Amino acid sequence: MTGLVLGKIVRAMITLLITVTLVFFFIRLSGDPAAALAPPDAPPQVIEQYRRAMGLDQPLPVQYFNYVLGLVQGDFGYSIHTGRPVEEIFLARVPATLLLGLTALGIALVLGVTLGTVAALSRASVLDRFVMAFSVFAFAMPNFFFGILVILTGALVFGVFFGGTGGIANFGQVLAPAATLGLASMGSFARFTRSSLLETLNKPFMGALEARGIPPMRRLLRHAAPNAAIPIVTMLGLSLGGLVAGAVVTEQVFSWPGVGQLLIRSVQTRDIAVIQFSVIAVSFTMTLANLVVDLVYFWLDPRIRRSGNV
Amino acid sequence: MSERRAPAGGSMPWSVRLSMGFVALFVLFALFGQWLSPFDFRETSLLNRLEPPALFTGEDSPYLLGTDARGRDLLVRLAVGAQISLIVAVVGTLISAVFGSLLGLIAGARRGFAETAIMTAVDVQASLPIIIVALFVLAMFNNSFILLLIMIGFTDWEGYARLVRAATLSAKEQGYVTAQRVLGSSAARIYLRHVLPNIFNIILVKFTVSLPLTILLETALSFLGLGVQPPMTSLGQIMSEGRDRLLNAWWLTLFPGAMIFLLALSVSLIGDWLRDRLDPTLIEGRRA
Amino acid sequence: MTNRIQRLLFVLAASFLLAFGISGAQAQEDARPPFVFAVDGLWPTLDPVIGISTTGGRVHTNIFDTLVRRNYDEDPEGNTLVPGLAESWERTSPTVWTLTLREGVLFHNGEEMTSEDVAFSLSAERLWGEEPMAPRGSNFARGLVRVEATGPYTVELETEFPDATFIARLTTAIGFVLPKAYYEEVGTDAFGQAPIGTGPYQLTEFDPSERAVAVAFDEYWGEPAPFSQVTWLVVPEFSTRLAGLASGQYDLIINVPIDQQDVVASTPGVKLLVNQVGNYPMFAFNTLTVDGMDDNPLQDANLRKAMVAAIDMNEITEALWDGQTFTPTPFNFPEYGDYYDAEREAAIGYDRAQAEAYLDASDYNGETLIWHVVRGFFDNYETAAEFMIEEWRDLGINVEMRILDNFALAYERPFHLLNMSMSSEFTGDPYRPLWLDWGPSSSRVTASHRTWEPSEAFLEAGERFERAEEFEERNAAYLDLVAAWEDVTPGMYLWRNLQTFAMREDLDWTPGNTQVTVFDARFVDPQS
Amino acid sequence: MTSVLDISNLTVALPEGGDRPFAVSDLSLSVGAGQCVCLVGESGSGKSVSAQAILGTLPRALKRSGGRISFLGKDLPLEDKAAMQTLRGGRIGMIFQEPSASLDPVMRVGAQLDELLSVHGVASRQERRRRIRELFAAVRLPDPERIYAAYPHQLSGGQAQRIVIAMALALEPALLIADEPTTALDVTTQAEILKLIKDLQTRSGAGLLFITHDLGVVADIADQVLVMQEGKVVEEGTRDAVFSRPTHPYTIKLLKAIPRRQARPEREAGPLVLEAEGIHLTYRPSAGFLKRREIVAVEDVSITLRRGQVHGIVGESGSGKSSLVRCILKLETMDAGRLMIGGEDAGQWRKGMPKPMRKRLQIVLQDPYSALDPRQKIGDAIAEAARVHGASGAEAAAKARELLGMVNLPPQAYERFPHEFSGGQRQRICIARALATDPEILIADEAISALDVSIQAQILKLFRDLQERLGFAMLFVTHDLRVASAICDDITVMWKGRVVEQGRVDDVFDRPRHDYTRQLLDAIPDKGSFATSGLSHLEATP
Repeated sequence: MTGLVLGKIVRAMITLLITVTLVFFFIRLSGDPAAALAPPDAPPQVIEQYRRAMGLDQPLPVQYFNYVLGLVQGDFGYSIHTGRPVEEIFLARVPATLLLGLTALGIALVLGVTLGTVAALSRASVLDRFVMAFSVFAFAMPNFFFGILVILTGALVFGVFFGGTGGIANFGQVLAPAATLGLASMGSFARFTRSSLLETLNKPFMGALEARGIPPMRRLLRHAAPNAAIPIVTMLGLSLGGLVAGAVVTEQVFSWPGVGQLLIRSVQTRDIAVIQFSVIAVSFTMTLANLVVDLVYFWLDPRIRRSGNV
Repeated sequence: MSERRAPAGGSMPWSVRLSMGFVALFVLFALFGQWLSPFDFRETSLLNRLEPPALFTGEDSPYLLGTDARGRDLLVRLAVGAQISLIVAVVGTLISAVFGSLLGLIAGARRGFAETAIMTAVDVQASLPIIIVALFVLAMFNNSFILLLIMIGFTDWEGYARLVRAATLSAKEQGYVTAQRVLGSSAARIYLRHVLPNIFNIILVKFTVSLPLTILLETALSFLGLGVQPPMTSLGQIMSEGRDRLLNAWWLTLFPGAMIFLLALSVSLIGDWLRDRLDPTLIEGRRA
Repeated sequence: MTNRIQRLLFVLAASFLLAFGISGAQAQEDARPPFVFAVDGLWPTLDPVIGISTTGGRVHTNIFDTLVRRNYDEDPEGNTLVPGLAESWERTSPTVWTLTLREGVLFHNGEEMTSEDVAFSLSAERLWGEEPMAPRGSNFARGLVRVEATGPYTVELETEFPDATFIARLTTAIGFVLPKAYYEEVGTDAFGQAPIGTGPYQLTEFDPSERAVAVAFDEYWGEPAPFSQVTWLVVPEFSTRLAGLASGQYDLIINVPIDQQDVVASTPGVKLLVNQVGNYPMFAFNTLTVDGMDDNPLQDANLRKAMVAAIDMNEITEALWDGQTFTPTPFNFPEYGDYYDAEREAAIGYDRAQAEAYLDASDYNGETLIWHVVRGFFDNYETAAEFMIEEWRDLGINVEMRILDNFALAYERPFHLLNMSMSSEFTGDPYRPLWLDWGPSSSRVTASHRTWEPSEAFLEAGERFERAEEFEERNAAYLDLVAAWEDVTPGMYLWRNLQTFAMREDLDWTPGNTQVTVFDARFVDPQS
Repeated sequence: MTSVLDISNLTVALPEGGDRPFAVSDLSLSVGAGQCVCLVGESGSGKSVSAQAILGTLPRALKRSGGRISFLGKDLPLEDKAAMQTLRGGRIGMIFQEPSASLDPVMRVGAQLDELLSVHGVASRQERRRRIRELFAAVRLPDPERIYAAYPHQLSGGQAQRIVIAMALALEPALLIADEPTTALDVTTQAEILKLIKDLQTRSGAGLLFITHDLGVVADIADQVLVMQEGKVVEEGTRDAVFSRPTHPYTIKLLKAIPRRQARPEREAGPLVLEAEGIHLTYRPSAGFLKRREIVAVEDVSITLRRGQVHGIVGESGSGKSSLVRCILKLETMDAGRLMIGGEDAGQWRKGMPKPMRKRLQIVLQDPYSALDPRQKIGDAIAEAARVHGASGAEAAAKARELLGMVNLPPQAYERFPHEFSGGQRQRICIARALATDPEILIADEAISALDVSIQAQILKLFRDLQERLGFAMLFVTHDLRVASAICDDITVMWKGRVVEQGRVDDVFDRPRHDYTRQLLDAIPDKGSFATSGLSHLEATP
């Protein structure tokens, strides 16, 4: 077990190293990073200054080594426009995105799993069809469009504003953007829960439990639920990427002061140090999240702990 | 009983028939819809900006579905947009499917170093959400259609690789693979002639799941301005251009939005149906 | 270095806590209302010279004061000058201006503004020396050779040659006075993030991708600020801005798309403000062969002229802007007072036949010309461009528009046409738009994305203009400059920019004909 | 003898469109206290549905359309969900076929037992603990503490079945229903479990309804026997009556299908085609980061095979018999040992086996469902085998047609897909495919164990016929001694990767030298009648 976890951690670290390397070479590949990092209308001598400051006059392997060493030591670079350390700029945005993302995930999970369960239990009924139709609808709805609809309807019909007012002043404000962001995942979770639960309910041991006189509610909650949860956890890991992507769009629509807006802003102003750090940070977070999902998976499924078949 | 069902035949629910009908209609519209309109999709008209759709107002106007803010005919733009969206979605998804499936097949068949390398690449890809990659790439390079296709094409290959690897591993346990090995068939013959056709269903179902996602991804990229670039257009782009005009030119978002939504919905429904027809345990709940 | 990791971990931990235990905003004791202005973006730094831009201008004047001000109150075009931080000014020799500063003006950190601060703000090291801290200032400070604090409240400015209008330049960004001691202590970058000025509001919070917050500065030398706090909030989506305004979250929003004006005007509780500003969207022809563009067909002036003559810009402007703005004859801008001549016509106006003649005279062979356009930077720009491209295609000229995400990408060659806008706000005469924006020291000529080489005639007329003391002489030089420019045709002006705001109905604020937004007592009716 | 369960005229309807209208039709039976009633039938005969009907747990698609079920003299309250729930697991205990599949995989075994007791009203925690300890002792589970805390996948099949039995007996039921409780188990475990069930039932005096397809098992435990075919009872009577005087042809067919020792004609020894000496195989699966486990699968195994000879390899799961086959086929690379195939030293091929050698060695696998590529017509599958080894398209097709005839399949079968065939037919196809290369050695790896009893007999006969006709050597791998005795000349008994006994079939069966062999022989169900070679009195029946 510890070996397995350790192996996972090592693999996650390798993943991260590769990402970091890719980012490095990508920036080098895209042309002169000094020119990219310097302000748009910088004269040649300023670019030369950047080149020296960045150590670009050195051979590539040395540059790469210094770059990785810098990252390890916590030197992530400075924004060209504001001169602030990039991690500071980035981390200032993390709480908002975290709040948005986790709330969205919570909404998606709770509603999705509930709807999926309802659908599975009332299989082939009108309710089932309705829930499934709703989940496909949720999935097929472009979320920026839905977001704008929500905002306009809220403001013009109900006089309530669902967008950002700067900062995250209260928890209620996160609900509309989080619901928008979580909508697609909710649809996926509902569909996935339904099929996973149906599959579990058809397993022989569920019949055996019934034959042993275990009451239906208990069978559902104590036995079907944990077994059905195992594939849902996988799904959870897979949906994180979509959630991050959706967050970029949702933050833009709702003017939510998170990482996504920072990224778009940085792309518009070509603040490469910020973009570079953001890519690495997102990759780090995703890798970490996938690691956590794997560990939860281990924890949920005792069979894997032994066979190590992951 | 592990009786496997035939891949074809059997009754089809009306929802799936409708979905297939819509997809066919969509493809026809994408291919030939331009001829429904007398205009070129780039043709602007200063005097006819934001004309409401004649189809609804009943006015005598050549703009059946109205015009956009530059006085371009929405009908022809939708046709071209549908075409481009379809190309982006199908080609993008195909790149993912072919590339990912091949790597998954290799990882499942070869194991050892090849497998480790491929699965590490899968991990790396999984840690980089497409929009982040797209933003990163676009900060560096100018956007181009090819770059967009490649980026979209390389988002979901890891999903296929995981899936196909798992399916290959389980196919390897099947007797027919052992029988082929004992017969002395070459690895290429075993995996391409026997294993691949048998896991093709799984790839197909995955394809129907990722196609709508790709369409939606293109929409999201267009919203951020990272999608198909003018003068080319796509459904996502038309919709995105119309988003500020929801209140006074609803047709600009409603029509492309409905097309995207219905296409995603139809393909999902067809995918669900396919999944139900095929062995569901092979598709879901598997993990690399 | 490890320090930074520790701090990173600390901030991360803190942000987790923050995410789940957010407290409300601080209580307002002030009787004055707070004010929220939803903008589409903020400039990354608030140093008023480095940050010269449309987006920067929305903040600067609230935090800083210029030495001299334009009186937009009485003259919509702002052509009269009134005292700012300088109480008075006097031309003490043909080349020397002496300023007398207002006394008792405090910076936000409580220190008094002195001539040292003014001298520093206009100094060579900051603006016009070899390696200036704010390089964008050099163009604005052109001609300045000496800045000296001659007493605690007097400063002398000496120019290279006699310049009757120099004082007007102190109304621009270089006229903002910065606190010397603080600036030198923290450095350029940090100052841009946490600037201190003498303005009616004192900056308390700044994150360029999110918002800027400034609170009323109680020891402001002028009339007290009408709001307790001003927040510039970045809200990129128009729909979201409108929704925020309609539901009372925002007091003012920027950039209402032209075809949304009716919608906004009919939204209850909201009113629309539309005004022209001294800014002109245009494009530059790349007339050069640098960076591998050896075959650039636009070297040929005939092709450029053909392209200009092919476009009925008036009609496009009229249609796109619904008559709210107009297309100017080159450099004939109403904000130039006496220089403005309503009767003057463009040397190359819309003339289809003439366009064909020009095209025939050129060597153009159907090559595709690339037009770099930054996404959504100017309202209606892409739309107009599409119309123009259609017109050109009719004529047989192939232009392809490439929409890019930022100026850095737009500046990357190859391009044949480059979008930009040029401001006229400066000195109240054609000095900036003609000479500074197109002259030998302009970025059009010197930057990596330069697009032309001024002609002999242009240079000659420009120097004549620069040194002329009398209006007649200047005016003649100005007309020669225009002629020289039109002879080359290195660009095309589209229209005078329009600025649109939507505002809470019960608020009384006027933007003036400037892109600068100011929320002090001059522009806001305290009753509202 | 008081009656525990009385079923009269039970009928369960199948949904419309099925191949027959009823899953169970007109079933009547009665189980007395302490009595064991066996319900015998092949797959699809309706025996499991009957059990579900009694428990009131019929799948939604099936409806009880007639008949009465009474339990302890009273009608079962089948409509009263709560009452049935109390009865299930309480007064009626149930044992299932796949023991590990009938336990929740993600809950500890102890917790599942605890839950059962708690649901059925044992409120006190200590009391439950005590009862579980008693049950563990009763089902003779070793190391109760470990097992209490174990997950189902950590138990062996036998242990898991003991847990399931413990659960069934936990509340001292009056009726015990066992649905194929030993089918998934090894022979020796099967014997133990059967004995355990029988003992516990006798001791508690509960009635036992035992459902099985294995007549051997029936012979060992039944008091009363009902034979079912397609939902109907075709034969009913006491054990002795059914076994000695079967009346229905189906019963006779089933009885005849039980594999029995065949006297094999003494044949002259052909040339040696396979010679394996001192084979070792160790698996080294990765066990997480930088760790590797070692599992010794085959240890020092030697074996020889001559032309025309059938050599049986017998062993329970985990005995290494399949690993040995994989070594011989060079699907695994052995760690040590010498392997000669048709006179060629297999050691000379570094990886795999050269193609010309492959054709000399073919295999028929256990699962006929997975052994055929579902997307390939079966004629093509057989022809492909010939083509891989150089036959032209026409030759291969002709060969395939010939082989189809040889395995008694109609020529039209050529154009069909595997899913159109039953398990037995598929196994014939697999045999045809294996023979397409004219192999010298045919390996049958549990080739009949997945089939129904009557089909088993047919396939076994086919093997025998083909082998006599074509004269290939055969390596027959099975866990079932009865099957081995029916076809093999020589036999190798494997246990934990080693050979424990090797010799002529008769020698091994009649004079076993190793304890384990004896244990295996003891475990054969219905060993009494097995000893006599063949049921002579049945042979006479038409």
